[in-house]
Amino acid sequence: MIHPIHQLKAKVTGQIKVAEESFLLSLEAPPIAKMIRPGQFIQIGCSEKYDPLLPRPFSIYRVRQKRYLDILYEVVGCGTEEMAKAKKGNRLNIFGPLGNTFSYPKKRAMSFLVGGGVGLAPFYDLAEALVDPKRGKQRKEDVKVLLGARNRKRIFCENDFKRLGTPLEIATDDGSYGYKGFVTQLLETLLRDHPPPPTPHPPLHLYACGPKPMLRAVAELAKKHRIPCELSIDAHMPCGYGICFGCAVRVNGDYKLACTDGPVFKAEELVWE
Amino acid sequence: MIHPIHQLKAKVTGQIKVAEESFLLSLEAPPIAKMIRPGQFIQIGCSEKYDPLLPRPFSIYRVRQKRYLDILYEVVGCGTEEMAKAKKGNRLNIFGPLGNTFSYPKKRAMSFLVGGGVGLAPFYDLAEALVDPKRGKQRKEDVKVLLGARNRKRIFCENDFKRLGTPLEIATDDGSYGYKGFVTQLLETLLRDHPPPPTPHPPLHLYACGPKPMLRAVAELAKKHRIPCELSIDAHMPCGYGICFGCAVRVNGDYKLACTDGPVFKAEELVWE
Amino acid sequence: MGVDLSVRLGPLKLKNPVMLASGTASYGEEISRVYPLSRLGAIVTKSLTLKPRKGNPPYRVIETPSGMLNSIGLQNVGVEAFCREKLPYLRKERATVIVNIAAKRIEDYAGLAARLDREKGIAGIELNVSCPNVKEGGLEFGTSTRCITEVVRGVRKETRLPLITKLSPNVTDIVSMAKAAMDGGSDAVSLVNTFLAMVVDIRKKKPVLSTGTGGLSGPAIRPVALRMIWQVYSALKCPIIGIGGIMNTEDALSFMMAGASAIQVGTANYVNPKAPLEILQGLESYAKKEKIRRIETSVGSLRAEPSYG
Amino acid sequence: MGVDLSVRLGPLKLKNPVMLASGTASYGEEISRVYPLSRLGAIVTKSLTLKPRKGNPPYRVIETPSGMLNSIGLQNVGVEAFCREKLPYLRKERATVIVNIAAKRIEDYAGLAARLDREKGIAGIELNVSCPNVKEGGLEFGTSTRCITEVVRGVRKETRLPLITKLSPNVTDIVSMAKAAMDGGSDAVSLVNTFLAMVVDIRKKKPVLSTGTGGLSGPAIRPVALRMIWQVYSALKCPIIGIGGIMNTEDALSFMMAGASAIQVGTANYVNPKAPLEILQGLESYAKKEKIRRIETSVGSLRAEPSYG
Ligand SMILES: Cc1cc2nc3c(=O)[nH]c(=O)nc-3n(C[C@H](O)[C@H](O)[C@H](O)COP(=O)(O)OP(=O)(O)OC[C@H]3O[C@@H](n4cnc5c(N)ncnc54)[C@H](O)[C@@H]3O)c2cc1C
Ligand SMILES: Cc1cc2nc3c(=O)[nH]c(=O)nc-3n(C[C@H](O)[C@H](O)[C@H](O)COP(=O)(O)OP(=O)(O)OC[C@H]3O[C@@H](n4cnc5c(N)ncnc54)[C@H](O)[C@@H]3O)c2cc1C
Ligand SMILES: Cc1cc2nc3c(=O)[nH]c(=O)nc-3n(C[C@H](O)[C@H](O)[C@H](O)COP(=O)(O)O)c2cc1C
Ligand SMILES: Cc1cc2nc3c(=O)[nH]c(=O)nc-3n(C[C@H](O)[C@H](O)[C@H](O)COP(=O)(O)O)c2cc1C
Ligand code: FES
Ligand code: FES
Repeated sequence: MIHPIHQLKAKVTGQIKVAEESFLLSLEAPPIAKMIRPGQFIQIGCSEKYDPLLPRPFSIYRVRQKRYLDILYEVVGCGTEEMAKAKKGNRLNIFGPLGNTFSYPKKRAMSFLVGGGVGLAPFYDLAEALVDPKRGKQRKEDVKVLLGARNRKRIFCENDFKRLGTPLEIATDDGSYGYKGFVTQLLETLLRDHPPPPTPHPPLHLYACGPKPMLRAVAELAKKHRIPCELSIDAHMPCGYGICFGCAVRVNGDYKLACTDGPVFKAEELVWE
Repeated sequence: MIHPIHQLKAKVTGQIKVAEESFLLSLEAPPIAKMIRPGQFIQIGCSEKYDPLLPRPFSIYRVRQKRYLDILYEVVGCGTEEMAKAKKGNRLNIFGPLGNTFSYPKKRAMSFLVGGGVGLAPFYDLAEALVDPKRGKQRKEDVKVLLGARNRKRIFCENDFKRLGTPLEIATDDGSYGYKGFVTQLLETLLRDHPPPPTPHPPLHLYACGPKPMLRAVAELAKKHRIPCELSIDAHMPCGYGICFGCAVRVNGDYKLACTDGPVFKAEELVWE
Repeated sequence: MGVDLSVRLGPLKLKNPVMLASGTASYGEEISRVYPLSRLGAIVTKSLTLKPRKGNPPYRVIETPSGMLNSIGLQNVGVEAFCREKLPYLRKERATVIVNIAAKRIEDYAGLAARLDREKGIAGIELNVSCPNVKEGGLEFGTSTRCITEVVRGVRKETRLPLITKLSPNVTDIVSMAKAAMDGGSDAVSLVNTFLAMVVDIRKKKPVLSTGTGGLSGPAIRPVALRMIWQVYSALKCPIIGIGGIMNTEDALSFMMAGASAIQVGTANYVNPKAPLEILQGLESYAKKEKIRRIETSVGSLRAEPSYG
Repeated sequence: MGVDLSVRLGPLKLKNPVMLASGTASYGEEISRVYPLSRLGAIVTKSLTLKPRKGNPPYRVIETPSGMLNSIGLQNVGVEAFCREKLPYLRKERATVIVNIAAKRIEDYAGLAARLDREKGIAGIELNVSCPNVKEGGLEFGTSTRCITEVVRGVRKETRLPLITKLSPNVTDIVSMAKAAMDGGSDAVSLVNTFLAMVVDIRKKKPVLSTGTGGLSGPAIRPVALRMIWQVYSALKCPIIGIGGIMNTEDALSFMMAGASAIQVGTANYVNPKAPLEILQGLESYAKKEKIRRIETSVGSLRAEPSYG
């Protein structure tokens, strides 16, 4: 709560289409890039005028040179449509860093990072941190990133993860690429294979981000297998920094604010409706 | 009142910057292009969302191949800012043709077309019609187009008029190009030179479009020299086709609607405040 | 399977629920340059007064965030010229015509109704008791239950035509206003008219509109209008025409679900002249997709308890 | 030449006219991550009730054209926790603190005021008589002149702190509400709170907000809010705090010209966390450019006759 929030007119340094309806937007925002940590997010103002009025929350896909933020996003409505029009040199009103962070396993552990569609967004940054000798201190072979997509046209960022040394394991609903089925089914088969013989296996750690039904399925798997699990959830967030109380989510017997108590929650905290 | 109004999602076929803050936007709109006549205008929806809400009125700079409409415009506010973002292949909601038309001199006449800034917009189309043997039936040397601009950076479309055979006579406020002074002063000197010796001179006809003070000055010159004069005026136009009564302008003892009774008015009709 | 789009508002049966709002379609000639008026449920013509009115000086309009402010000043040709010059055209076009009337005295409302009652080709009368623009205009009537009842009674005596009372949103309790109208003998209520509002030109230190204040319309007001319709429907279940910022099919549906049997399209006509037609087509597609045979069954289908107040 | 930005609202003197609106700045901690709270004229804290409140179930918010609808349900930590945990921080930050209170009974309003009166570091109390969100909440008080006067009287007895009554816009006659507050002993009025409104999810056939209706805020309501401020100023010339859709310096100036001595920034804090600071800087630049030595001289400088009604 003591960290400053930086607001700036960030320069767009590039925007590329990475898959059907999906884009990677690069912004120059040194003060935020220096501070932001895996799991946190920023607010992006999509319009100069008042419709759409409110900013939209986005995870950080990747931080480059402590200076640039890459945002992986899907066009789903008016705000993201506006964003997709942004060209190199334009400026977007942004502020952050906001929200809490993913935690790193204390010791050696096997981490599954499960992204449903653009739910993959926070996991490049997290994977990079996990395998960083100074931060997560994990081995590359212990970090598994899973991507679930509707079909092969919706797959993105494969090369990035390959280059990082944590190649994507991909599931498509229609089997047009990789495993055929939901990413949660893929996860289930991977969990079944665990513990991997012959070594005494490291404990498991789950992270997930994506559509609600997917998160719920992951939470159930985590419960069943008694694996610690952190979920990054989506919510309507007018402000993103705890001043409006608009982003309440149900937790056991109470409400929490998705933007300041989250967006990362322990799976067992959340109440599914 | 019996002509249909066409509404369509016109494809942007190009957009180029022609001067500081000034653009030429090309739209594919065959049904409107076929019908529209000099002086008429179209409404362009600048936003997909509701802010800005209302469409903006624009003259037709040029009709090409009875299929394309070229719009010459200046960025002055949020609507035109949005327009400037339009790229080839985008679609803009437009409707028209709207409003009344300039009239052509019945016989041989000398026509002065006076544009202040983007007030030049309707005059390429008009000049082309005036010198068309089937429409205005005027001689090229009888059509003089005057452009007033703040400075040389604000000059556009010179080559178009040269090619048409009715080269622009240009006045800049700071003298950085052409005549130094207001375009109305340039007009005054030209009117002083008239009648041009030695032939029995044709009668004069004035057309003007531009900022209010300029229109007023032209109207006063017309009155002083007793020249018929048509002014294309600017007004807030929510609808552009006579259904809201919002664009009332004062005429002697009454109001008229700028969008249906105009935008072209006889100079002597208008009341200046 | 054909969809039955017709709706009933008390004695008034419309072929479909899409109407043009008063003051946003003039007397119909211009709209018929875009599409045939006969396609729509009805056109409500610009408010008529006994005598013609020139309207207010410029500026009469200014854009606001997702809305617009207007102060037209009830410019209209007057009831006589309307009957002589405008109505024949509307009849020829086979438009369903609702005539909106405005006045500053009950006798004048009654006089207007009596005059219109003699004409053929009028499907109903809408009483503008809420125009906030004109000093001597309707605001007073529309903000007092007693006045509303009296005006409606006065008009009711003069005509058997279906009577719609168009309510002002500038009130504390819209339900009691609707009730007052129904008590006076109105067959239906339409709501809402515009919200009294103001925009200032800070350079001139003056309001932008020549009359100071004006009426706010457009998507900006839609959530408030929708709430009012739902309140009236929940409390009274009377025939309602929903108005206020309706731009597309989704908006129209939300008003119908909240209790409106029909809807009026106003400001949207400026933005998109074909909006009413697109809404009509959208309602038909929706009904087909949802396997709804009669659109009327959607009216008031919102699943919620009124929790206001 | 320095510009004097200070303004006076009855007994309350503020270093500048820019305040944070209740419910849009929580208790200040988050905003101080963006800029020092001491820069602003004042922060009005989230409405406090006697007991803590958890607030309403999701959805609590939904965007609308140029606005947003909320139904937070007066979530707050309660007056005791506020005094214990929140106020010390605000004092440390040297913020000028106005505490907004809400209740469903006059005794509770009075109790809240009495409790706050014992604390140091509170510059004034704002009475929320208009929150439209909570069933048992304030709407009734805010729509009746009698109730407003009684609540203000009840609170007035318990405290000498400057008292501001925050009015609801959901009324026919805002002037009489303001008068009722002043009659009861209020030192100033702030207006407006949110407009009661609704958004429907047509797929679910349900209102989007869990409580059905909510309060509309943002630029969409600005022209209506501005009109109300102008009406109250024209009629009463009492100290006014203007609220409603203020996003930038121009908006703030238009409210001040219409009669507001100070303004509150609400929804804009979500869109642009630095909005209040930018407005403050904008007012200063404006004053310099226009050679205004005391910003207070701009209050009510609009050149126009009220022509409403
Ligand atoms: C912390 C956080 C991080 C995020 N990171 C990313 C990211 O990296 N990449 C990315 O593509 N997206 C991300 N999102 C989601 C992203 O914010 C939304 O997709 C975006 O706000 C949609 O804006 P829009 O204007 O395009 O769509 P809208 O028009 O606002 O919405 C489109 C549709 O989705 C619904 N909807 C929108 N937001 C929500 C919501 N929060 N809850 C439920 N329904 C909703 C709307 O009702 C509508 O039906 C993140 C969200 C959060 C909370
Ligand atoms: C018939 C007609 C034809 C036109 N043709 C052209 C054309 O070919 N090219 C071109 O560049 N422009 C043309 N205009 C003007 C053009 O419509 C406006 O410049 C445009 O609407 C501005 O939109 P905006 O959203 O960018 O600016 P806004 O933000 O709407 O306005 C910018 C500023 O100008 C003021 N303003 C805007 N419109 C008016 C008005 N009508 N009267 C007084 N003040 C106003 C606003 O108050 C504001 O201060 C024409 C206007 C009319 C009526
Ligand atoms: C420019 C304009 C003129 C209007 N004139 C009238 C009128 O003469 N009589 C009337 O009853 N309503 C009038 N209205 C109100 C509309 O009929 C409608 O109630 C209001 O605009 C809200 O609907 P909308 O948001 O769809 O426009 C007018 C509205 C506008 C925008
Ligand atoms: C999310 C939200 C919560 C609010 N909570 C309160 C509140 O607790 N007490 C109160 O008096 N006003 C509350 N308001 C109203 C604001 O203080 C303000 O009056 C209103 O939003 C209009 O101003 P705006 O358009 O600048 O937001 C709230 C507004 C919003 C948007
Ligand atoms: S988004 Fe405002 S408190 Fe969370
Ligand atoms: S712009 Fe609507 S009548 Fe002229």
